[in-house]
Amino acid sequence: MPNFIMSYLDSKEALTPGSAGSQFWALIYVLIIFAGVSVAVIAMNWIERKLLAHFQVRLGPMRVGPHGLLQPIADAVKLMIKEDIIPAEADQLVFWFAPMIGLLAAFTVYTVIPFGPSQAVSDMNIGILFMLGVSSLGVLGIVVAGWASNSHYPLIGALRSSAQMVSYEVAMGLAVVSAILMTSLNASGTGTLSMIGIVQAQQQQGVWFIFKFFPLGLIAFAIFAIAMVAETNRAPFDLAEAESELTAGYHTEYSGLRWSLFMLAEYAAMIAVSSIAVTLWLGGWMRPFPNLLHAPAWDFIFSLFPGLTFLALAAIALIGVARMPAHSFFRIQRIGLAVFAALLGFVALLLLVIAVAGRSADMSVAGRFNDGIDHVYWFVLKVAVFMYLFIWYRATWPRYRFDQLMKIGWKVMLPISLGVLIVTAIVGVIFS
Amino acid sequence: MSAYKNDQTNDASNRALSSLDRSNLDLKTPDKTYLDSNELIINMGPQHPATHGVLRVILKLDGEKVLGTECVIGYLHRGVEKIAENRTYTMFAPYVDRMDYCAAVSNGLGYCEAVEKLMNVEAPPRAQYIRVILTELQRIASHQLWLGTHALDIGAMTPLFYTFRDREEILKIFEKYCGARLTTHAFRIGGCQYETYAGFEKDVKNFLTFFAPKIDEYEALLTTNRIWLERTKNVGVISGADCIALGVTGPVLRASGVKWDLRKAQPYAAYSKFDFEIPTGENGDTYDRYLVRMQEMRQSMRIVEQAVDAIPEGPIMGKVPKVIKPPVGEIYHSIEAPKGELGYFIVSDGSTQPYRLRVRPPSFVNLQALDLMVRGLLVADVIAVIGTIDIVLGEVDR
Amino acid sequence: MVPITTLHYLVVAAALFVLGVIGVLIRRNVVIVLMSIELILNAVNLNLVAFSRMWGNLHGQLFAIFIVVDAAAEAAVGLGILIAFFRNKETVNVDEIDLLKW
Amino acid sequence: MNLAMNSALNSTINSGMAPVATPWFFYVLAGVAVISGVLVITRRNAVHAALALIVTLLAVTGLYLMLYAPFVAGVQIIVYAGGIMVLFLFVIMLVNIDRSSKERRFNRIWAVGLGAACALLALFVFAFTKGKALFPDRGMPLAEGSNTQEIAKMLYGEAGRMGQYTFAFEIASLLLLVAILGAVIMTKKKI
Amino acid sequence: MAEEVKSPPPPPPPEGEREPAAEKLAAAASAAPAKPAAPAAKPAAPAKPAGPVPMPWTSPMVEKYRRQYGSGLDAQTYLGQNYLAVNRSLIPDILRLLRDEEQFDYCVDITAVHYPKREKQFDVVWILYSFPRNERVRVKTQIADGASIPSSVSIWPTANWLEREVYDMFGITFDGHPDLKRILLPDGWKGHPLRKDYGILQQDKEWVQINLGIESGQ
Repeated sequence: MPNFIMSYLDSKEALTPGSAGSQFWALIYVLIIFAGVSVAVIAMNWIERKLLAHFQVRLGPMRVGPHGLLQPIADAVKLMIKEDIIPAEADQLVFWFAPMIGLLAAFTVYTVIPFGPSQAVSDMNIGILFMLGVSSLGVLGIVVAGWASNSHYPLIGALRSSAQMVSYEVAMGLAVVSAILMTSLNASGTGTLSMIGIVQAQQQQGVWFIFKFFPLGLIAFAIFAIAMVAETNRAPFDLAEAESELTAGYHTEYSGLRWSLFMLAEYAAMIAVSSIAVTLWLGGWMRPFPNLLHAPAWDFIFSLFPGLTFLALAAIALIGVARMPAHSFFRIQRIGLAVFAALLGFVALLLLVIAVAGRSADMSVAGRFNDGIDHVYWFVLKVAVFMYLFIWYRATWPRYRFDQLMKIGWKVMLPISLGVLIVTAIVGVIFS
Repeated sequence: MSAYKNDQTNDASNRALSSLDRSNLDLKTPDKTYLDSNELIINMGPQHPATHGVLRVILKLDGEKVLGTECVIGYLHRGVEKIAENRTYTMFAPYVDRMDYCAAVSNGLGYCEAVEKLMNVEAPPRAQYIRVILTELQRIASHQLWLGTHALDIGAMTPLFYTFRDREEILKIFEKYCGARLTTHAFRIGGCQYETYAGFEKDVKNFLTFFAPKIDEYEALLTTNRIWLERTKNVGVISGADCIALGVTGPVLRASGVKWDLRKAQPYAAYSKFDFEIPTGENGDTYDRYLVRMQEMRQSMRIVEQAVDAIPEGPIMGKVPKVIKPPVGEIYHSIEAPKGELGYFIVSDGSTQPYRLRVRPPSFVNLQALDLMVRGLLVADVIAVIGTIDIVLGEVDR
Repeated sequence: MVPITTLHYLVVAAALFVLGVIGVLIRRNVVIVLMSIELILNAVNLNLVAFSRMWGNLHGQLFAIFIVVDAAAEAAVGLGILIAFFRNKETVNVDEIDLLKW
Repeated sequence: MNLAMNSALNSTINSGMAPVATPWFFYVLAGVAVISGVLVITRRNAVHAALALIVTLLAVTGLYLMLYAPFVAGVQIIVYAGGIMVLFLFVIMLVNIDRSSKERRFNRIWAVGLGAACALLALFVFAFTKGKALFPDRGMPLAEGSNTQEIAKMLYGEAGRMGQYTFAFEIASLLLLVAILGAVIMTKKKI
Repeated sequence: MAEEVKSPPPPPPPEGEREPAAEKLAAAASAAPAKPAAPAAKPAAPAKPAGPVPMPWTSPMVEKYRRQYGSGLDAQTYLGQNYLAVNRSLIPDILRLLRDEEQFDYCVDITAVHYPKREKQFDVVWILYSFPRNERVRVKTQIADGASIPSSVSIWPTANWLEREVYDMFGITFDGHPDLKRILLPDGWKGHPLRKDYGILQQDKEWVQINLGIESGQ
């Protein structure tokens, strides 16, 4: 095999492909992440509809595929073949590429998200700064889309959502800074902005930053968790898209593929900010209690989790097969769900085999592969919790009014995050 | 300050105009923009997701602050009162169901009782009990529908589905009783057309036991929800005196602290026989109206419970002739519909058709208070207030 | 290919700088004039960072950061003036900003 | 644009301390920066100009990354592209652009301005051609990996000592505060 | 009973009072023997012998007003519901007094009835309610077609839309109404649908053709 492929795999130290200088593997990682995020967004579409439906005593999509599993694909096909309407009075060029700005910003962020100590495209020195900066570029797409539509509701929606995103970015940034401060509580006294460095700092200090200096980390995390909902324009801060007031906000005039790009960007941004939260406060890729339960046996037990999760999913799908009415109308659906269950079961088996094979935890390929799966699994699991929260919020809460939203952003969140930052600095100096 | 500002602005725009002339442009008036517009006229509706039908509200805004409103109604006008003059009393009964289609049973009760009063007959006790049961169930259903849509306007999606799920149980009872779910036409002049079906009492009791925890469920979602409180507290405040002056009745009036309910004040049907309370609010804001309606559902359940337990045996139709020909005269009869005082003013000329039938619609009169309630609030509050008045455009426009 | 030297960066910076100057001098729209000023500041930043690279120390980068701070302040105040001006005169043309008061 | 930037970054790290080994990136970024810079000053529509300026800023960000200045690049993105330009777009939408787009684009003395700018350009060209020898081909080594830490040390000082620029930093914060106050007071109708 | 009610009314003074208000019709009105109040309860058709009949309504309040306004006002009760039939000229005073002195603080409804065959074609009806007394009263007056009547918006703000609706449906104008225009029907509508001479199938063809683009007019 060519050297540029193997050299990265054979290297003894765990580096991201970017840091290791392997452009080939960086490209592969970019493609994997691009595909993975796209699939995740499509899956999120189904999960959100399903979950919301179950929150609201409905069934949700049930017709396209077993339990509506193929619904997102049907939706995607529908959106793709729909006419791409550009209003006559709109600014054609800007209208055309406005969705791309948001999408580009949302996806670029993923280059520095560490799914594992070496499972990232690149380990930037300014990782978190880069993430915040690039994700704030998403506002541009929204503002420009609302402006280019040349219509009232989109313009008001765009102004609202960008005002909202800009003001919540402040509190968000300050909360992030207080987490970064915590990374500097080591012997050398220097912190890091690198995403991987932040997780490693948590590893070294033996505590997730959410529990560091007990209420402080939690408060900063809470501020970030609220601000990120506002930042992504989700309920209860979805004023820009409040259908009872502004029909659909900045993307009122969009249709078809271009509209779906906005959706893609929104969900990608949701996953991205959740990833920041996970990285900064919830220990990133680390499994629970890596410092308490550090025996190799525990490593092995925890490495079984991915396989077991898929096994559980397969079991749920099988239960679904069993519960389907025994009517010929459901035959194809039953077969489809059974195949899906088998697929999940196969993945589960594969993961379990890898877990067993990579048990030795040396630097063999299987071992590294196993570690990688472990890291990605725990990271994705934590992100999934946030995704669930996003949906839960949406099902539970009414919507804020715009002045209340701004009041909370500037008069509540900002002072609290400033206070937390100051107190964290003081406590950090005293206790280090 | 503002006058000074306007002068300045005019002066400035004049200057801007003259300078424009210098540069040979054919722009005569300076365009208005968001920032500079001291007053902005925005048209909300008639096609707007949050105006509960075809209500059109013209808003005069300063930024997002509402300076004044004007309601434009009549998009759903069907001329119910004119139709009444050309139908016999019996034929017209189904039409009243179409006014407040969310509370058809209440409309029918008011109409039948008005005609009965005009003819000086009375429905037998069993019929009256059935009427009370169905009307109170209808009140619950109407309030459920209100709660769901109101919460949806404010952004809470889930209560809508909960309330519709539970409203379904009431509609099932209606369907079993008279075959229709929405526009029931359950009552006839002189009593009820249908005897209760076998198991009616059981169904109603089952519903009561089913529904009691559901109200708690709604309240768990909303009553102490911080965002709900922020969106509804001190929003759309109206005092009791203003309510009376504007003729506002129903839960809106009671939420402003006036303990007045036609079921107690001037009991009709069998209401004097039941023990229930009139919930009132204190501040007259959207939140109090929400609380009052929630309490009313509970009180309605109490009434239904007592009525089902005490329902007497006997005939269900009073002694009314086949052809209904009330004597010459006129009558005003009103009942406490879910939305307020629903009155029928009927003038009879002794023929089989009403000479003049006037409906006093609660939604129509209550909607007048919108302007007073939303002044100085924000656009988003207008939506909340429209929801809290609980209008049905079928009744507003008739 | 010719290796990229500091001079290359300086040429780019000079080009951006001249573009910014042209913008300031010939455009009528205040917003675009302000944007041209941002262009000039960026050109200067690029120079500073290029020199920082050339001399191998960080002073240039620090100056660049200070200039970014300055640019933010300038944008805020400049746009504030613009809005106040627009509210009174309903124009955004530099030509018409010829009074010292309004 | 961003992807290109990342690749530029990767290659920067890739090539260690040597000057960036891919001049190609430099030419692309420089070309993009200059072309969109031209668009900034020629576009009639202010929103288009603003978008062009954003492209310029991002291209310049890429150049910063090639110059081993990741922190400046980050600041550039977060402050310029994310903050200042959004502010610009806001203001463009608030003030009326419909009218200004119908007016003349350039002022009456545009020829003079252009002439002056050309003179300036000539000066630059002269200076660069004369002083070409002054610029070394290779830059001095600059630690990219700890760039942020180094900048922090210069700004805030280290181990109890005040940094070289601490005072300037404080002044800058004061400047920002004044700017905030000024902007608020100027734009608010009534305080 | 009915005769007893009828017997006191026909007093000339209210007739005279009415004249300046509606000059055109005054001549016709004075020509016919005035039956100001009582017939209101007995519209077109003759009363059946059986069934309830209106009774005089006696109460301290009525006595007081009768003393004050004499025969311009007639109080009756029918099926337990009280009403005052009042001369048009007394309307603003009576309404105001009812609110201020008798605590009828809630104007339930304002409506009208059209009797095309009668001299004074319209009955205008105020349905009032008193919260403190828990009592309803109807106030009625007769006015001729084309005549106007003082608005009661200054007494009860709720009268605003109610009077607009009466105007919309009957064409009765209210003097002093702040914004008297059509409320349920479109602004350009011709005719007033609740008049008896407006057939139920009659549409405003012109309006429909122009505004809805339906050629047949319906």
